[in-house]
Amino acid sequence: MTARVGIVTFPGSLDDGDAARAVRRAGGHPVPLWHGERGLAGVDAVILPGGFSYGDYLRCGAIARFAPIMADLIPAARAGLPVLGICNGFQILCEAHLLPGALTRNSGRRFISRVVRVRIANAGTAWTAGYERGQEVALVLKSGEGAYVAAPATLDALESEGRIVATYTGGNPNGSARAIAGICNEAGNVVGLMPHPEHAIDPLTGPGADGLAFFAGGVRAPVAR
Amino acid sequence: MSTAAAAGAVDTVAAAAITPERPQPFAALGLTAGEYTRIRTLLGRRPTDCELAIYSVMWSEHCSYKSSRAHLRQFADKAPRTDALLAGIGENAGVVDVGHGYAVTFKIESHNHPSYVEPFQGAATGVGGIVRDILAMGARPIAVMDALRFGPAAAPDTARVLPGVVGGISFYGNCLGLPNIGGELAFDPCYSGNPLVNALCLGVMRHEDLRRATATGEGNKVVLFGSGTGPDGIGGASVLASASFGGGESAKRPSVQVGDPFMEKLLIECCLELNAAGLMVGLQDLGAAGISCATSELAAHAGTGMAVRLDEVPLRDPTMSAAEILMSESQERMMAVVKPGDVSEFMAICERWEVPATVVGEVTGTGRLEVSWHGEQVVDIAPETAADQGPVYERPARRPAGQDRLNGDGPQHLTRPATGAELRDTLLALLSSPELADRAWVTEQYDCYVRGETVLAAPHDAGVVRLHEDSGLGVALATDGNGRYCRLDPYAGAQLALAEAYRNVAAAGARPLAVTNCLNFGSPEDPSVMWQFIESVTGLADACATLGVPVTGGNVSFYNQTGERAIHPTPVVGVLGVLADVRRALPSRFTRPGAALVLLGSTAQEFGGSAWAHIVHGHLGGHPPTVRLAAERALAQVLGSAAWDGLLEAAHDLSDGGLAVALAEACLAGGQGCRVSLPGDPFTLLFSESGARMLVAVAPGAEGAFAALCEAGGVPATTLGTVGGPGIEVTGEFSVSLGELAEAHREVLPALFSG
Amino acid sequence: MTEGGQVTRIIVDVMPKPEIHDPQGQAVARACQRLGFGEVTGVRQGKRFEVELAGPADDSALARVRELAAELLANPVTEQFTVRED
Amino acid sequence: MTEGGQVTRIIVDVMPKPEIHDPQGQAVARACQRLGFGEVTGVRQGKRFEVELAGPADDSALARVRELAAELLANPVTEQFTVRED
Ligand SMILES: Nc1ncnc2c1ncn2[C@@H]1O[C@H](COP(=O)(O)OP(=O)(O)O)[C@@H](O)[C@H]1O
Ligand SMILES: [Mg+2]
Repeated sequence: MTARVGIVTFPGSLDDGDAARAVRRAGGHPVPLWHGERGLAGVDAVILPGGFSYGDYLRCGAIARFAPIMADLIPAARAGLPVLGICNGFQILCEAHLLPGALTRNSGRRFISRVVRVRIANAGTAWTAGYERGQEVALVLKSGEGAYVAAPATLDALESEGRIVATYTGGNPNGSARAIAGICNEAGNVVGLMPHPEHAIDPLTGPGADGLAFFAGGVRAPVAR
Repeated sequence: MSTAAAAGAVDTVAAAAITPERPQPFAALGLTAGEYTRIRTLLGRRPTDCELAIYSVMWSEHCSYKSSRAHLRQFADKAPRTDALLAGIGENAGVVDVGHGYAVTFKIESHNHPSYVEPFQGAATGVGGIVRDILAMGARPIAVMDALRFGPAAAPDTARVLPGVVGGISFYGNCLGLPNIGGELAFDPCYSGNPLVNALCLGVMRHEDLRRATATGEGNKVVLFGSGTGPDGIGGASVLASASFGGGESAKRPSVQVGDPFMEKLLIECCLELNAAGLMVGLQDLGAAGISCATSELAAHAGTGMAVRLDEVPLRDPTMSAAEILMSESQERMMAVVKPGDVSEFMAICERWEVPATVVGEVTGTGRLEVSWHGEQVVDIAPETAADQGPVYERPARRPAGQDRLNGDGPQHLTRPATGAELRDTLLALLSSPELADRAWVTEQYDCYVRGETVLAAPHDAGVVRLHEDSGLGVALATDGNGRYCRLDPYAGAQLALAEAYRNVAAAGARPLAVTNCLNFGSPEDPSVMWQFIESVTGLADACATLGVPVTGGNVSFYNQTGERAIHPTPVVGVLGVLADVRRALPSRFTRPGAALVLLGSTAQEFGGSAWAHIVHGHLGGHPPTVRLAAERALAQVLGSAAWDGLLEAAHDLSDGGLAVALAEACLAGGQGCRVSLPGDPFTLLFSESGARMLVAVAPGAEGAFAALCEAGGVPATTLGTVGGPGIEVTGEFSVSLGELAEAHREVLPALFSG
Repeated sequence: MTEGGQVTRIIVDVMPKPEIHDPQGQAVARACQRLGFGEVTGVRQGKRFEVELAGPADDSALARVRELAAELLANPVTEQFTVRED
Repeated sequence: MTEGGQVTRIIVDVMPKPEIHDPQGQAVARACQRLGFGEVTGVRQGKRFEVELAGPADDSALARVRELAAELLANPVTEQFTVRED
């Protein structure tokens, strides 16, 4: 049966259409979810897409975190529902305390849009099972507030528990702590990723198709770790 | 809010009728004595403060095109016949049929002066304004471009203005989710104190979604939606306040407008949903002249009347006067005409998108624009007198005194590189000049990936976006303009700008279809500038006729000057082309070793206004390259066929810096070197800027078929060599590694602007 | 803004926690040095909010704004805040 | 931050000018309302910098930071700032 993947649209979400296309290409069925409504329509997984929810005013993701749908998403994620937050979605997951740390202004203080190479450091999450550990992939980074920060003890814990999902290779584009591009929660069902895999699903419109396996991953049944 | 006080102080229609002698500050509002008299004649009495406010903004150069209109007519009069045009000049933006039931709309507009005052917000609101123009046609905005010009790269003021402008475009465009698919960046001392910030937006719609700015249907409601109205961009109106109330009443007014891209994003989604639900009879964006413009244009276009209650307008600042509300340029607002029975559904959709919306009036059958303020009538005019019957001036024009001397001082006396080593140094000097250096520092601040439809963006010759996933239908867009060429010859310069944009679109394999333009000039009151303007418009209109591409819209920006010194005449031309299948679009970079490199077109010694003369010698004189429109057309046809037949792997047009710079760009972008031999004078072949030329990489095995195609199309083709190798090797002259080229090319803008 | 009644203004200062790396503050500090302000040894960048409330400036107003700051204005993971009357 | 010597901390508050449109503050105010803080009638959001200087906290230090604020930390067209000792 095709997996149904919910994609949440907040006011100011931009990459929701791209995420839906990526899910379709990966063989899944995208289900649009509206920020202002309750309930998750029985989906098998949820993607929080990129964009500028609420204009990124205050802090990226800070206002979206209080959207009505989050009241259902947060407990579901804690109970094991696979959730992928991409860029603004990652920021929202941090604000909602589903993931530790925060994303802050790029060290260069400018928005960066470019192709980056990323190393998959954990291929055991619900979303990265389609990769080999250590595999390098080309994705698109496009963010102004992509520098991951967390307290040193948190960073140590992420590292020792294998919860760093992806790191930048060949240069740290935004000053992220320990070159972190993505992390997951303890159970591995919630993943936050700063670069965009949904823009790397077709060589015609992106750097290649390296990102597709993220969606194939989420489309599969959630893996217990 | 002190209603009684505000109402008591307001200048009403009744009061105006009985106090004809009251002095009015028309000059401070930018109206001439003649224009003021004309208003009095039209009304048969003196205008009220509010009416004066409306005429002053509607008859401004910016809104009425009073100095340019007589000449812009040529675009319509000489336009080639085409069935593709669904809406042309006179609408918010032109609309072009591209097949499969799709139409696209695109337009370029300036925000030069605001971007000098406050670069970040000025540029940001420039993007916001042009996006609303596209939205007002009923289209979904799908891409933006930006054409930028600044003073010398190393000037302190450029370090202030450029990063702010780029940051503002990045902030606003990225936040709207519109991919930036290209643009321009140029530096010249003539733009010191007068940067040019021209923003283009592209939109797409199904034919049936086309909307026009018209208020039909007596009894229909007029709805204002989007941001609240604040005291933005009403410098002039404060004059009225102080004249009426003896000053001291009006609060401090902001010097700049601040954009809210988040509200604009909501406004876009909200408008598209309203349109899809069929809830709008008419739609208009609020740009310059705000409510004055929207109400008078909506009513004038429909030949109806409109009654507006100004006190219904939601205000950000309750101290605003009626005239200020009429003139406010607050951003992120739209006005719709809605059937009474549809209002509640309209409001529900606005609410879902959290977009404030208010009914502010009704369409009437009176033929008058009637505005009330707390029950008093403050405006009663025929809307077309404000919207369409502004003054039209035939301003004096004279060829500038120094023009002959400038044209006589050609580049032939400039020292040319003679040896291979000197040619090599010249290439590096050009590549490492801010004028031709890598633009990644700018373009990496723009999201070109969002929406997932961008096939080509910077650094390719044209931006290409897909419209329809199944068929692969898409469009290509490029903008160009060369102020130096136009300074030497504004007629030819405008044609060369068109030719280059047309060529860039052709380089992607697209069929050029339509044109937009932004005419950036000095003061129209200067006869020399007026001459430049008329020459440029005439040149562009003539070339459009020859190339068979109509002008569908554009914008004029006058008064780009510091004191007496005007900028170079700078018409920026945008060309839109169509691709039946974007999977066949050609990139501008060499990626496959072994492909044959072929130069299309013929090269003459043409160095007037060239990058070489400018960068190496600081020289501007002589004549620009010859305009060769028939050759451009033949070239575009060959490219279109070759791309469709899959004969080419890459194409890069030749422009600033000639073949040498084109080779280096295509090699650097693709990470491949090349080996070439030059059949003729190396300097001329490498650095001349003759038009109608392109560099292509032929798909291995297709050499014969491509040569035959060129022959049949009458396009000269010269095989130069092949792609591949560690750098550029010019047989018998020089070689230079990709590493050295990259270093020269890529560090320039970061070193200047990464502070 | 409001029709009559008392208006209280409360200031909320939000700063990155000291143990949190502040790349933005560091970038500003570097820019200071480049601009010739060599005596600048460090910069931290945070946010300042001016919150206007209907009602009197009493303890309960401060308590409410403290709640607001903890919930919305500051991210407790990376930021700390102070609340005071203007 | 510095090894030995005196360190002075100066606070620079940067706020949008009152007459300038502040969509960010408005968005935050709306979020407050939605979160049940109905008494919030307005929010303005600005920046707060803590600048550490080598040397004593005298008038010249304040003057230097004022210069720095005008040049780098604030945008004089849209923002206003205040400088004070911590
Ligand atoms: N240089 C030009 N070339 C062609 N059309 C122009 C030019 N300048 C203005 N126009 C047309 O005149 C009309 C009014 O222009 P403008 O005032 O910029 O539009 P808007 O009112 O939407 O801001 C538009 O249809 C525009 O396309
Ligand atoms: Mg318009």
